[in-house]
Amino acid sequence: MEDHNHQTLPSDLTLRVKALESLLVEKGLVDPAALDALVDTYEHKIGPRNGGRVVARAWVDPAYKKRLLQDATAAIAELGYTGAQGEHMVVVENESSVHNLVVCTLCSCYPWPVLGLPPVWYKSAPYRSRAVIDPRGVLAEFGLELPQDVEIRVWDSTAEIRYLVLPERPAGSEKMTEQELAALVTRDAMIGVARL
Amino acid sequence: MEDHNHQTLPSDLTLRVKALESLLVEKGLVDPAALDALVDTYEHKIGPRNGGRVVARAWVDPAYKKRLLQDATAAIAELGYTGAQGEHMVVVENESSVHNLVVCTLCSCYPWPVLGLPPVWYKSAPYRSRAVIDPRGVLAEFGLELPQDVEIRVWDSTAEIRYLVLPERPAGSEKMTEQELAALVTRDAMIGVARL
Amino acid sequence: MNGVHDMGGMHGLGRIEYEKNEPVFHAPWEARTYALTRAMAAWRKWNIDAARHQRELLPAEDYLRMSYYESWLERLVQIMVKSGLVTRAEIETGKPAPGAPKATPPLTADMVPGTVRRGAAASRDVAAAARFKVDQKVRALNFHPSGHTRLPRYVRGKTGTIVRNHGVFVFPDTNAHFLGEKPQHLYSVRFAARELWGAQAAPRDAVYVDLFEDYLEPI
Amino acid sequence: MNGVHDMGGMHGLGRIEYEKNEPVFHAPWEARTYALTRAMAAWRKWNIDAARHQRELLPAEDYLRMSYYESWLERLVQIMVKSGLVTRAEIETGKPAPGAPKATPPLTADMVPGTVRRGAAASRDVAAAARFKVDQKVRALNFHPSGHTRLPRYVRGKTGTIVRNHGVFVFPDTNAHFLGEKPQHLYSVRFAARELWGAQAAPRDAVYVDLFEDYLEPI
Repeated sequence: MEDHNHQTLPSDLTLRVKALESLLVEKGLVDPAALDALVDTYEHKIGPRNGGRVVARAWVDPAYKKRLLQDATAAIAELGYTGAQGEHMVVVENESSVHNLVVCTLCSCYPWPVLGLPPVWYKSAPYRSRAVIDPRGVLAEFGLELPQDVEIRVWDSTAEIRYLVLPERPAGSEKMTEQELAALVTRDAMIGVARL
Repeated sequence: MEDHNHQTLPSDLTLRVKALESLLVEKGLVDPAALDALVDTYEHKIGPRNGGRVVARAWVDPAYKKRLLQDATAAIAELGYTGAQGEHMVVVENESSVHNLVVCTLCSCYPWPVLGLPPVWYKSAPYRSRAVIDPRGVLAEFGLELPQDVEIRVWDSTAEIRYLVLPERPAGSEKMTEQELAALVTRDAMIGVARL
Repeated sequence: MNGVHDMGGMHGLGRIEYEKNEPVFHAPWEARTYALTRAMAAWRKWNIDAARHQRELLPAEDYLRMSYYESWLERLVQIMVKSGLVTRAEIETGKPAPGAPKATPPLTADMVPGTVRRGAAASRDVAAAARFKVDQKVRALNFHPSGHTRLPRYVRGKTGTIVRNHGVFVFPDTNAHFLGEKPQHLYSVRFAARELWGAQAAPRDAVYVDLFEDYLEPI
Repeated sequence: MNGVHDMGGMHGLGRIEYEKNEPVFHAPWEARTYALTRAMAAWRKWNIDAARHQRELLPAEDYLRMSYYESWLERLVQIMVKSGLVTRAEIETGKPAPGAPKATPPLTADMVPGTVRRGAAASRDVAAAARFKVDQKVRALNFHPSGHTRLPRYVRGKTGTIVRNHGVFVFPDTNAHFLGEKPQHLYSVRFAARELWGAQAAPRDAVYVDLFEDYLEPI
C-alpha cells in the first residue's frame, strides 16, 4: 500500500490558526495577551512536577497520604494545585498486588493541575481503544510486564473526576529528601503506564 | 469547516489499476480476456432482472412460491440463476404486517446471481451502520414510512447465506402476465428499502 | 477484531446517498479491480474469509474514507504480496522481478461462465450433531477476538431465538487465518430489536443474524 | 451517540506511538488553538459537554485522521459559528463582517491565573437522595442515544458494583444539548474485566467507570 499522508500540512494549519486569531482579535472576542498567558501557563507553570510533589509528600507524610486518598482535591489544593480539569480529583494507590492505569476512552480527560496537558499518545486512538480491553498488552508496549496475580485496575475518566496514580515508593529511597523523591516521580508512573 | 476531499483522485486510480493489470498479465497471473468476460458478465448478464423473474414466478405459481420459501437456492436454480454469492439463498416474504430489509453490517454481502453487484449506498457506512439500529429511519430516508404495527425484520448477512425479499404483489396487477409482473419488480423492493 | 468495519449500530456516519440509475461500475478501473480480484482468487492462495479479513485490516480512517473499490484495490495488493504471488517491488516498479518465471493463469476467458455459474459452496457435507434446535433460546457469546470473526459486536451477550438451522458451514474465524475450516452448524438467530437497542426500538421489530455454533451458548 | 469517538475496546487502531521528551505543544499553532479554545469558552456560549459533543460530530474519518489539535481547531470553528460568535463568511474571508460591532474580550491576561486556578466545578450543591449505595450491584443501561452521552458502549448492559459515590454532578447528556444540568449522583462503578470482555480477560482485572445515576439500574 502506498504511504498515505492524510494529515493537513502543518504550514496550512499555521496559516489557518493565524487567520482565525487575527479575526477573533479584530472582532474583540479574544485578548491576545490572554492567549499568551494561557500558553505560558501550560508550557511553563503547570506540569507533572506538580504531581511529583504530591506523590513525594504522600510518601513522607502518612497523615497527608491518608487525606490524599480520602479527599484528593482538598489534599492536592494544600500544595497549591487546583483548578481547570482538576476540580474533582481522585488518587488511586498502587500496591505490590494492585496496579492502576488511567485512560479516557471517550476523549482526552486528564488531570491538568497535577500533570499538565496530556501527551499525544494518551489522547490517541491506539491507547484509548486498547487500555480497557487489553491493559496488559498496553503495559507491555510500555515495557511493563505484570504477573497475572497483580490486579490491574483501569480507570476510565468518563465524567469530571480526574485520576492520579500514587505509585509505590521505590525500594532504596529511604534516605532521600522529599524534594529528591519528587524528582523521581515520572508522569508515566502517575498515569500508570510505568512503575518506579 | 473546509471541504475535505480525501478520496484518491480517480485518475490516479486509473493509472494504478492499469499498471497492476499489466504487471499481473506480464507475470502470467491473469488472462486479460478473463477479466473482460467477468466485467461483461456483471455489467450485462447478471442483474436485478433475474430477481424480478424469480419474484414474478412466485406470484403466479403458488407451488413455485412454496418451493422458493422452503429451498430458495434450488427454486432459483430452476430459473437458471446460480453461482457466486448465491450458493446459499434464503427468500423472506413481505406481508401486510411484516416487512423485510436486508443488510450486511460487516462488509457488503449481496445475492449476486439474482440482483447483480450491489449499489454503492448498500455498501456504504451510513446504510450498514443504521439499518440494524434504526431501520425505520433508514426506510423513511428511502421514502417508506411504515406504521408501528408492521413488524420490521432486518436480515444481517453475517455468514454465507444471501437474502432476497419477496415483495407483496401490487394491487391491480391481477391481469398482468408473468413477464409484465417481472418488469414491475425493482432491485430496491428485493433489498427491502421499497415496497411495490 | 473489533474493527471499524463492524459498524452495525453506529451513529454519525452520514446520510445514505442514493444514486438513481446507478451503473454497475462507475469507471473502468472499478470494473478491472473487481475482475482482477476475482481472477486472482482463482490461484486459491487465499479464501473468502481471509480476503474479507484483509479488507478489515485497512487502517480505520482509510476504511472509512476510501471508495469501495479503492479498498478492494488496496486489499488485493496486500493479499497478493502476503501470499507471495507478487512482490512489493514488482508493485512499485510495475515490472516483474528480473528472471521471474512466467505463470499460466488458472482462470481463462472460456472458464468464466462456468466459474460464475458454479460459485463455491461454503456448506460442507460433514456429519455433525446440531447443538441447538429451532425455537431454542440462546445467548451470543461475549468474546472479542483480535482476529477475524463474523459475530458482530452489537449482538454479543444478547439473547435470541434460533429460527432456522442452515446446515453445516465453514467457520470463518479459523478459515480466515488458514487454521482449518472447522465446519459447524450455522443458525439464523432472531434478536428482538429491544433486546439489542433498548426501549427506543419498536416493540415488534427484530434483527436476524446468521451465527455459527461456536458463537452461541444455551440459556 | 455511538460514534467512533467511543472507541474503548476497539482493535486495529494501530500501535501506541510514544515520544520521548515530548513538548507540551509541537508547534505554535497548537498552542494558539488550545488558548483560543479556552479564551472563547469564556464567552459562555457553550459548556464543556457541548464542546465535547461538537468534537464527536466531526466526520468519523476526520476524527480518526486528524491530529488532536487539528480536531480542536475544527471543533472551535464549528461551535463558534453555531453559537453565532462568528459567521462562516468571516471565517472564510478572515475579516469581520462589515459594520459588525467590536466586542470586549471577557477573558483578559490578568484574569488568566485566577481562571486557571479556579476552574469550573461540575458538582452541584443540590440535595438529592442517592438511588444506589456502595457495594450495590448495578447494571448499566442498554441505551443508544443519537445525542451526547458519557456511557461508553463497552459497559452497556453489563453488571458492576458501586465502589464510590462522587456526589451530585451536572448530567452531560442533557447539558451538551442545552437541555438543563439535571444534576444527579455520579458513581464509580467497578466492572470485572471478564464481565466486559469474556474469558480472554485476566480473572482479577477490572475497569472502573464513572457513571451517572440515569445510566444505571438496580439488579
